[in-house]
Amino acid sequence: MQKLERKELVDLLRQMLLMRRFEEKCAEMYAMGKIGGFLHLYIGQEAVAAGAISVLRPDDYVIASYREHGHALARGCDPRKIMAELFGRADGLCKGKGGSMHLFDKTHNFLGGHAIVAGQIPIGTGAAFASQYEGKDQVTLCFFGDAAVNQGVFHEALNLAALWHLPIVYICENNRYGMGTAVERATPVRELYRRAEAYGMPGETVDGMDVLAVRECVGSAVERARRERIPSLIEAKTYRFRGHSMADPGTYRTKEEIEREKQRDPLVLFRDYLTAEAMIKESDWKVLEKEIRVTVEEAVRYADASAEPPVEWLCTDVYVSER
Amino acid sequence: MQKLERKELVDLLRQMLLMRRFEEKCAEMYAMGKIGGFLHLYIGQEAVAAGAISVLRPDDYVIASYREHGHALARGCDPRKIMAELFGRADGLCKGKGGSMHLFDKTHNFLGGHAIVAGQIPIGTGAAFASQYEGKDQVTLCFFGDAAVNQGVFHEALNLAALWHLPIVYICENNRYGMGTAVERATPVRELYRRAEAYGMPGETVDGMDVLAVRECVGSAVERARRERIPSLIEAKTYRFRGHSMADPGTYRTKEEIEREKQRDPLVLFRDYLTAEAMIKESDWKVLEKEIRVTVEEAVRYADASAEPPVEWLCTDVYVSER
Amino acid sequence: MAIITYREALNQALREEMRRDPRVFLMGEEVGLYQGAYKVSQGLLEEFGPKRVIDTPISEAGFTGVGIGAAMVGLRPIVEMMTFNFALVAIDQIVNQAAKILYMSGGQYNVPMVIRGPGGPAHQLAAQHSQSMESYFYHVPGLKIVRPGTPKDAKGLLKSAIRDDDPVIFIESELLYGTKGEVPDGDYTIPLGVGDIKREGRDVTIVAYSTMLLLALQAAEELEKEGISVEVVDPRTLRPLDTELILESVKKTNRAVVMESGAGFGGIGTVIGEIISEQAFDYLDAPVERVTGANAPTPYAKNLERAKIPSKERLIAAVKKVLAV
Amino acid sequence: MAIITYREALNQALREEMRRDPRVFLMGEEVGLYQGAYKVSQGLLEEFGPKRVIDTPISEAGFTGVGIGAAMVGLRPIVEMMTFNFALVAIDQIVNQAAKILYMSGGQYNVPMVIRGPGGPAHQLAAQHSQSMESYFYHVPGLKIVRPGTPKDAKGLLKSAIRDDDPVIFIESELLYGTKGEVPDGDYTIPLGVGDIKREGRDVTIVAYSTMLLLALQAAEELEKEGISVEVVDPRTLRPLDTELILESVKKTNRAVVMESGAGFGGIGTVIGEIISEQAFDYLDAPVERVTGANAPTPYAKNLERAKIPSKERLIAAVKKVLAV
Ligand SMILES: Cc1ncc(C[n+]2csc(CCOP(=O)(O)OP(=O)(O)O)c2C)c(N)n1
Ligand SMILES: Cc1ncc(C[n+]2csc(CCOP(=O)(O)OP(=O)(O)O)c2C)c(N)n1
Ligand SMILES: [Mg+2]
Ligand SMILES: [Mg+2]
Repeated sequence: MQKLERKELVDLLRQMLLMRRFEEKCAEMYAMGKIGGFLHLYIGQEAVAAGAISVLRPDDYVIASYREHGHALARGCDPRKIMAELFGRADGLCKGKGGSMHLFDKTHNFLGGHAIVAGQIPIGTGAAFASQYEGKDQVTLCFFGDAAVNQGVFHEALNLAALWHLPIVYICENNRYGMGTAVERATPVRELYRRAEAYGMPGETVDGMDVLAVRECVGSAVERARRERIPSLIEAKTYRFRGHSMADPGTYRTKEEIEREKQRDPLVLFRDYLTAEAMIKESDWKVLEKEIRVTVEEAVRYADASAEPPVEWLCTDVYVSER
Repeated sequence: MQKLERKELVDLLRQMLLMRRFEEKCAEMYAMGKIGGFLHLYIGQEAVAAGAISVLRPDDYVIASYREHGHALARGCDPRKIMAELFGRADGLCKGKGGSMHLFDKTHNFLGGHAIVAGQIPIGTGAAFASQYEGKDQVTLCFFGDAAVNQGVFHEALNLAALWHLPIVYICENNRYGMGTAVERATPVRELYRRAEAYGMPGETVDGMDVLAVRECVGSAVERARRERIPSLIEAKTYRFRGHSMADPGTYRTKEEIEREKQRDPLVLFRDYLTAEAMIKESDWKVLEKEIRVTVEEAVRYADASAEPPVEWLCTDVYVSER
Repeated sequence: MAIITYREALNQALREEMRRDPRVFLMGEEVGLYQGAYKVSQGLLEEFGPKRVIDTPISEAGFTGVGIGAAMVGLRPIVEMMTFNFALVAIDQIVNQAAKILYMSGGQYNVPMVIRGPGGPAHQLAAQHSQSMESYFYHVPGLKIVRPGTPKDAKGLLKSAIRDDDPVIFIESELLYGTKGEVPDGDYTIPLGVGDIKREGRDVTIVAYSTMLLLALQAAEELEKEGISVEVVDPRTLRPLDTELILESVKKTNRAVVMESGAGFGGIGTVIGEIISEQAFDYLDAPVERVTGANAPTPYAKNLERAKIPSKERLIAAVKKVLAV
Repeated sequence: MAIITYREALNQALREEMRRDPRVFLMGEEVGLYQGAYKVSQGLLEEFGPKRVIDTPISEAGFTGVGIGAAMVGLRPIVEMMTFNFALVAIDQIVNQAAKILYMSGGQYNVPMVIRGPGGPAHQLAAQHSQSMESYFYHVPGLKIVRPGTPKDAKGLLKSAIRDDDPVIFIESELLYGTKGEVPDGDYTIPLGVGDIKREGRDVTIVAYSTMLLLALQAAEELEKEGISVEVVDPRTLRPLDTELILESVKKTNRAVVMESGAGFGGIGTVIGEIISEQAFDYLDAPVERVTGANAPTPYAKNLERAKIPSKERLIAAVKKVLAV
């Protein structure tokens, strides 16, 4: 891959910072009762979405699970509309009908957050199928967690993608837990990327805390998919710093483990790297922080100002004819 | 494994011959309209069920797909009751309610024929789970076709068996086609036993036309399962000489291919082997043929003599309390 | 008007729609090289090639999901279930994804997709292969459900389903594939949600679809001879259901018998019966009668299977009961 | 009599049955180490160990099948669905295998198994997590369906379900786990298939279960003040359904309102409504009214969700409508 310019590097950092601060605000808003339902934060995993999605073209597709705020932001979805969606408001990305687990944005080819574990995997595969069908050179990135690989549709979809040579990159974000279940309690083969062998597909693992490593690894896979129609499975090793959702008591892992993992905070690592490489200065960071704070506050203001969806919307969007 | 005595070898031959002649008779009975529904013959694959099931103890479990006449016979189910079931009669194994695709026999720990492709795989896994739960050293043999490995439950079940160290041997009978779809048109990795790697499970392939090879291979896997609780996936390479079911026009493979495969008829191979080894003589074979003919005719007579199930049985066996 | 089979009618619909719109493709087990397990897709691989007539491995959930994703980004997939019984392994994709994506996305992504194949009992296929699969779908907001009973309806409704912008569950029948009937020449469609009076009558309304429609028409013929005039209403689509047509007929005849081939408890007959009972309450001269399959899985034995499925005799008895004759 | 939560009642039932019968075990996602996603299995891992309280990977179809196989050979599995929405990925195992094996085997193999977990809408969980899952099951011969509404019923019915020799679908509710009620001391069971009059009345019958039962009782209280005497019938199990109890009540009050939280078309309310309309035809002074969820997937936004689910206000209006007041 080409070496990145300073601007691009700072953009990546900005994106990761946006994800972080945006979700810290989400947690606050949840505590205040402005956000309801399940809220799954991506904090700790930002390097994966940021690095991976940074290699895409606007016409490529992205699909993810219920833990998808980061992916939506990385894809360029409007933070204000995301926050409004989380608030359940009319100006939300999905008119308030989807909520945290179901962000969709057609203007950014963002095929949604999906809340049935692994349910999005065949659907992403279908988007890649369509690109191939239409002779286009688009690529689909399909994100899911470590626990999703034990679902039947993971297996079926990867077999189809490999059989039909579909332009898709599967990204398994191995944050070491599916809810309270550690990977090693869910499958005997802990190197999840090795599942690719069963389908004769390239499988790779990458440090999911290193945004440039992710970018590099996913970048090659995307090129392979785009030019040669070779699908890949990439396991990004990462960690979530928060609970599974806001309701998680977190008794299944130790404070020490969490603290140890936080030593490798992807945001801090990348900031320090850019500082060491003299790409940014302390003052740049401050400016960035301020810029992001404004963005996040603006998102909250927008969401707050947005009206509740009118009750007549309850039964629209059930069928296209009644849309 | 121990070397077999003559009697045991002849028993194996008898069993394979019984399967063959029994099913040739089934085809006849189907043509006469005495058997209805779908009828999937096992002809050509006899060495797999005969060899595999011959290593079991009576308290072990067997489960299979809709192509299960051979497995039921190898397990010792009464040919008369099987035929009566195929005729849809009251004295059938399942009172005429199951038919060809659903033979069950509790007296022989035969957990049934199942007609949703791969549906029996987690169920067989559950039988093995129960053996482990109860601290018994039983083993389960779970049979399925080459196309079943592309279903999600195959994946889920094998992962569970490997994770929990269940005493089960999965036997994939690769007859090269799932209905009209050749293996290579259904999955990019044609060595189906290699799917085992994804679960860290031993995977092996064996010549499914060689009853002694099957016996040897499955025998080791059964011992591994019984003594060490290591599950295995065995791919038995075989071929079906008839259509997928009686309705199959068979246009997806050539006559030449079928004729070539028939050169390795497992029954003929084994008979010739035993003859060459001087274990049987031409006259022994004739006696066997005659004995089997009597058995099969007796089965047809029994089935013919059996009454239709009384109409009151329609709504019994829906719930235990109404059994 | 040509007289063709239900199978040919479906085949024509597929062929014509694939010619009309390059975004339409057919995907499923044995739809290509094998020409379809029930030959509905006969000849399509030859005409449209393997890009548009796609044989799949046995992975119903997987390829249904592929259809959904392809539909979201602009294609118009037709996914064949070899038989609809197998849709149960894919039902999460159908119910939790296909039916809800338009709604969850606030109207952004629709899923223009047809899932089709035969359903209901056939000949001695036993419990796992003889289910009235509409029961799993008609109560799901976001899905449309079609159950055509004649070649004409099969063709016209399949074309509408393919052109529809929502996910459509289209259930055919093994027992109907070989039946014949008149089919209009040229391109025509039949709108989803519009029922059809298959026979006019005065004394009693029978509501029946798919294979049960045939029984109803036979029974009507016989009853005619006894001087009983039967109106046969075929809803054709179960969601949207043409409630108006059913009610209109019942308001005219004042008596109704509802048929369904599946087990009786909680089936579609209940739904239709309840709509009549509640919305035509003041018009009914007798409680609605229902003729349903027995409350048991489908048995293999021929005689039991016969007893399991509604018969003409039971239907005639029900008609006489509501008429108190 | 102790006053405990619905959650504790379920926990007690599990604990007592696991003590009573070593063949009983609990299997599902997060049931052990995590103590249950909704804490229903709190403390069970400690008491019974990992052999009998088994955490699974996310493989609902797989471990449901494991439960079926284990049940066939003599164990008595309790399979937890973290929420019942996820049962859709396992429904083939439930419907095509668990429900039919007794029948297909001609009575040889039964499947004594409970599949349990919360279902129905909760708080803003949106379309994929807020479904009235009983709709997929109550029409299936071979399954029994339980939907308890109070701690007492939850405990007594779960114990019966565990001791039952057939597969039982046992659907709890996130919204009920924290509700409290009196529960008898010691070992007791409540038979499957027997409904319960939760409040006696003269003027109108409301049929409601699970969370809707609570609304019905509140509405009854309010209507009492206006001089309207409401009888509230809780079927508790949907299959077998205590038709007799429902009809008896309606024959007394001559008016009925049926509630359900799911979308209205083809839901259980239809089934109950139809049974009343047909079998109490001559006793009804007004058509049966139904109060159901709106015909849409469940939205996320709080106000839309509120509008989606039946409310006390709508229930009261329906009661007044059948009473023509
Ligand atoms: C089919 C299904 N089963 C269970 C759940 C409940 N659930 C939601 S997320 C989750 C854990 C998923 O873990 P993983 O795939 O590792 O993703 P992560 O949450 O770590 O991002 C579970 C069990 C669900 N949503 N869908
Ligand atoms: C879930 C499901 N999908 C499709 C079918 C229809 N079907 C029955 S057998 C079969 C082919 C299975 O092939 P394989 O697993 O190789 O077994 P074989 O018939 O060769 O023994 C198909 C597609 C089915 N019964 N179940
Ligand atoms: Mg995880
Ligand atoms: Mg095969």
